[in-house]
Amino acid sequence: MTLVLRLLLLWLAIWLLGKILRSSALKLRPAAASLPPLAERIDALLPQTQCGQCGHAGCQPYAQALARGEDSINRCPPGGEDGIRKLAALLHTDYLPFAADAPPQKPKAVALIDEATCIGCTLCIQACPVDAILGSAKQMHTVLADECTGCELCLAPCPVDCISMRPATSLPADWRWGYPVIAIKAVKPGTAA
Amino acid sequence: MSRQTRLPAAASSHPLTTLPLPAQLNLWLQGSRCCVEVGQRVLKHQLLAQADNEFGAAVHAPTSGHIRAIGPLPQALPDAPLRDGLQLQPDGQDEALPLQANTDWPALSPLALAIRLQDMGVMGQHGPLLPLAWAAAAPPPALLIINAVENEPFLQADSTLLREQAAAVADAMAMLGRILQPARLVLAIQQEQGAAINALRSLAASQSWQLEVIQAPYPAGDDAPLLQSLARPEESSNSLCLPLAGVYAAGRAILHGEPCISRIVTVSGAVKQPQNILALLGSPVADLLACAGLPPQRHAIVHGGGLRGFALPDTAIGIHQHSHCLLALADQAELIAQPCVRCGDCASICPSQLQPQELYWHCSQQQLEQAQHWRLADCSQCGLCSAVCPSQLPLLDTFRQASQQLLLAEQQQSAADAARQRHRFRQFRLERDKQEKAQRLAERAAQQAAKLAQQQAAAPSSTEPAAVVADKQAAIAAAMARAAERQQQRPDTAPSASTSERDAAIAANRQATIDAAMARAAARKAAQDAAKAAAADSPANNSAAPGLNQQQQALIQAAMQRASAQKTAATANSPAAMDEDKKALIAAAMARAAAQKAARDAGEQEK
Amino acid sequence: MMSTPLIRLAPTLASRNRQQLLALLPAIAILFWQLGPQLLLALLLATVSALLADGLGLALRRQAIWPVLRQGDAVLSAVLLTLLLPTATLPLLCMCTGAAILLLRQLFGGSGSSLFHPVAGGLLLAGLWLPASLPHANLPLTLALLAGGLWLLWRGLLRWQAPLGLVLVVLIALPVGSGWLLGQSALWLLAGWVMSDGSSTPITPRGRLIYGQAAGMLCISLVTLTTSPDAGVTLAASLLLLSATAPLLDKLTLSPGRRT
Amino acid sequence: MNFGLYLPLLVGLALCNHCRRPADSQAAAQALPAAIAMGLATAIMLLLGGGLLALAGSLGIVLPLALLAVMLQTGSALLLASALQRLAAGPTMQLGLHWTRLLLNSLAAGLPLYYLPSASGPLTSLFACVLSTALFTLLLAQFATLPARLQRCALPAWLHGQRALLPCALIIALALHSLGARLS
Repeated sequence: MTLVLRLLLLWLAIWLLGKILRSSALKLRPAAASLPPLAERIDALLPQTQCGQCGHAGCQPYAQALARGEDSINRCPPGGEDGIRKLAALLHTDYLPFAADAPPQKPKAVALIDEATCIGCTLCIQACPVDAILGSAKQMHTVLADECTGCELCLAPCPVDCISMRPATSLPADWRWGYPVIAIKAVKPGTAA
Repeated sequence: MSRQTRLPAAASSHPLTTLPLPAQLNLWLQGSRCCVEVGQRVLKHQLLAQADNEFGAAVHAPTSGHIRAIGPLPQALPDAPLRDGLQLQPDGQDEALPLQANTDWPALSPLALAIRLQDMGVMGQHGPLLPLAWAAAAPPPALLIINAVENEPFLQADSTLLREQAAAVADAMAMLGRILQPARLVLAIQQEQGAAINALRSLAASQSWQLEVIQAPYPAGDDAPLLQSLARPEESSNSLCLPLAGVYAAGRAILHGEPCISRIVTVSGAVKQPQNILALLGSPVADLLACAGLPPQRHAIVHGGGLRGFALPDTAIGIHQHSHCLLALADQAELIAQPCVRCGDCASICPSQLQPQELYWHCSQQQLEQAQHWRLADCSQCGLCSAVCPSQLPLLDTFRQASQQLLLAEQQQSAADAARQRHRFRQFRLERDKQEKAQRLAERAAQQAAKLAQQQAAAPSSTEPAAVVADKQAAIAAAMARAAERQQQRPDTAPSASTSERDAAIAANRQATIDAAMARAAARKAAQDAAKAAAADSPANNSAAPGLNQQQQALIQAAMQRASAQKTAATANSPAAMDEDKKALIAAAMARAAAQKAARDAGEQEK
Repeated sequence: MMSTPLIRLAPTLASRNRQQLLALLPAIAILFWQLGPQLLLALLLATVSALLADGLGLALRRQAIWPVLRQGDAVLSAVLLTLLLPTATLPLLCMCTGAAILLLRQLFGGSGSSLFHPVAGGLLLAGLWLPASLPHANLPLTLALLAGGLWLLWRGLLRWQAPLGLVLVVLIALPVGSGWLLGQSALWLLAGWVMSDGSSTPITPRGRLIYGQAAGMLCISLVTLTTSPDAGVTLAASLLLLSATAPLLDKLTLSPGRRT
Repeated sequence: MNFGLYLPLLVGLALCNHCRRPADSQAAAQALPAAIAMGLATAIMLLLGGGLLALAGSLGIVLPLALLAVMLQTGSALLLASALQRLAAGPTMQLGLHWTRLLLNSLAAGLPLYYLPSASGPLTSLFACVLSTALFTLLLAQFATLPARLQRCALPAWLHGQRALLPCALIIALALHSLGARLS
């Protein structure tokens, strides 16, 4: 009687252990397969400004260089420190701060063409990496603000300096909820009026 | 802690008073560009700023007076950030421009209505009362809800408006119903707003709209739950919710030509006489509080309702169109947040069945991915969790901040994806242009070579040099052709088929932007002409009014052009409108890819 | 940045602790009637040692002392322990109170972080020292505690799932002979004031119910198996063991819910 | 040997098991399944050992109990380890069912069982075996889930990481000692 019970319990434990092992084996499998190539996963983390501040001709070449291990992860100012952190996590390396001589990080901006000054030379159109500037020869040009990445590559070629960078407003409301830190200060009686 | 925690019982409705003219008005130019100058005298209803973007609305002078300053001013927003504003010093004469009532309003299209409301400064939750993109694209809505529900503690502004101006609200709704042609028009109101319901009951019977009295507790009056509870399944995808104050202002603007320059504000809390005050936009918060009688003890000034409001650090800030309530709340000793004691009250009261304590932990650790896993996106930010938290943790503030961060990250990601697509397409385009050029050159060279050969055949006497030249040219042509071929053979320049739609959209978008730019230029020119004409007509000081009208008309024209351009962009998104050239291009790319694949397969087979 | 200074729909921590103390007043009155002024002395000494231990812990962790002490967690723990332990051995009471608060609350980072409830810990410590002299059945005290607990329940301050689970199990096990447990004041004290604590129990209602039931089963099976009279210490030990299971129960019962 | 000592011993053993696991994120995600798997493996080994002892008794093999117990527990551990290695090597590695750990658990949790006062009758000894393995699994699961919770506690700096589990283990051991002392 005891022996039967013991065998029954033994069988139950073995069956449960088998189930756990099988489910863990199932969990293991999809992790290894079906991931896109490393360069593409890196490219997905980059901000796609195509600004060339990293020294490569766009984000994809930089991603490929990173995938080959030929460049360091702290070369992308538009990505910010958050971007470096994400790259470090993906590449299993340590976080690297920006180099001292790196270009400064700026808040996101979009180019604006002063339509009165523009002479229609098409130089900026040729410089824009994302085709966000429209116009043709001797016609006024204009920037598609939604498509502009703020790379500033159009500033240099302009012969009449009619392009300026304006801060981008992305949300309907251009104010942010701050991070709550301290309790509210009360107004003393009488001072409010 | 039970789900049905009772909110403080609604106080009996307070009287409506009118705020005496303040000494100064601080207006917020929300998404609008100023068109007056410092020192200029403006009349009541005069246009001060016109809409600058899709989310802005025009601003009109609430009274006559002088412009004292234009520039960043603290605004009634969380943290009182500096935003574009305008200081107007009233001169007390309240001299007004004559109002021009539009009798042609039944003929307006929804889009024209939306633009006119934007120009009259009538705002809804986010930007103009009727979103321009919606008005341009959408078919008649199946369900239009006018949201007059006030179940957040202390709010009474909408109830007061309904009580005092029920007929005007009914007219405004009839106007909206006439122009927008919704299949069903509903005014939603809360069970507790008894006086307002009585005022409406008699009107609703004879009108084309229904009165819906909702009984569910607090967050049920928000737009999303309202839509969920009132919309039938087939209507849910095509319905719109509008705030009552905006609808009333829209009625005034369209039926009487009066721009939105005032609103009703509930002033309540620990003030001596809680009341509803009809105040001009831009009236300083201090004036409103003084009107209701400041409490003697220490207090905090809160902008907004009892659960979602935020503290204002400064009482000189002017009210804006979203200021429905001001509260003076007794200072509750020191609010020192204690650590979470895992009581679970926040989870049991949450109307979205979230786990606020988990969310709070992950948000405060900046683990936004985990916060997403715990459904931060489903948080309606009702503030109930903050209100029941015994540790007084700033749950609502944390969730607001984290949601905004998440939204920003999503926007950045989609912008990056779009930029990547456009960059790849540009690379593909450059490559294609190069190829075509090479091909053309090769063809031309081949033709010339053929011509030369013919000439050679005709005049055999001068064979030697000509033959050499022809040979050379033929070789060059062949080399170029080879080069062109090789370039064609190169893989990876062919875009995937999925980009086709995007390309079409890009083309349409480009066209739209060009149209818009041209329209803008035309409008500017018209405005300049008008200004010149006005200046020539009357060089004296009354040039403002006609110039203003011209300008307004030009603006309307421009806005309509803009909107129609947007519409074409929207319709051009469909693959049907894809232009033939692009189609051919994509077909060619696909054929090339197929050929390459066939070649590769053949190579493998040989192996 | 502002914090929401708006209306509060629920009492704060300090006021909760005050009301829990208020709910203990009938029990204190009954004990005073039975024991006399000795109880007051015990209460005073236990409170002082609890406050000292809490203050010491806070000072060692370099935290502000007064804002935490005024929340009243330490006082509540001291009063509970006084009602649970024999008042005759004052040094034991003071020592257990102080040690429990220092080791089980302050070591883990103060209230809210205390994984194990200090009262259960203090009772266990006392049980190790003096196994046999703990107070036994005391019907008037039990009734007074029951009244206090019901008052808390009515005020909406009692997280009732875990106590309900315990009482349910005790009632179901009546045929086995668990009826005498219902007369034990320690059972009601632990159920109403210790098991309703949030930081040492699972956070979901279902988890709390499981927690209460498991505590009941463990306690009853041990008590009926061994016929040992001190149900309080047994229950306290079971509670400590199950408090360590709370994260596991959370993991099993807590889910983000349905996405809308 | 009595339950007052045996149950705290299980706490120590569970803590040992937990601390031997690697501290990367993959291991953290698999902590609970690994804990349950180890608990089940221990149950199998103890049941197997007890069953073999009964078998040896019926076959009439006479050996000192200590020697027999060590042999049986070692044998069952090695048997299970080789079977796991043969049948599911990948998940076994993943869940940390290494043969040294199996052997340690089998000996440390199994040997005292032979000397418990309840080992007199076959039914009570089976009961004690099942209860103690259930408790051991529970303890392993506790240690697998406690670190996530301890992260949210404002622990002093010298108690961070794995060390935070020490006071918890002490308190659990104390509670189990007082519970176990009642059983004996």
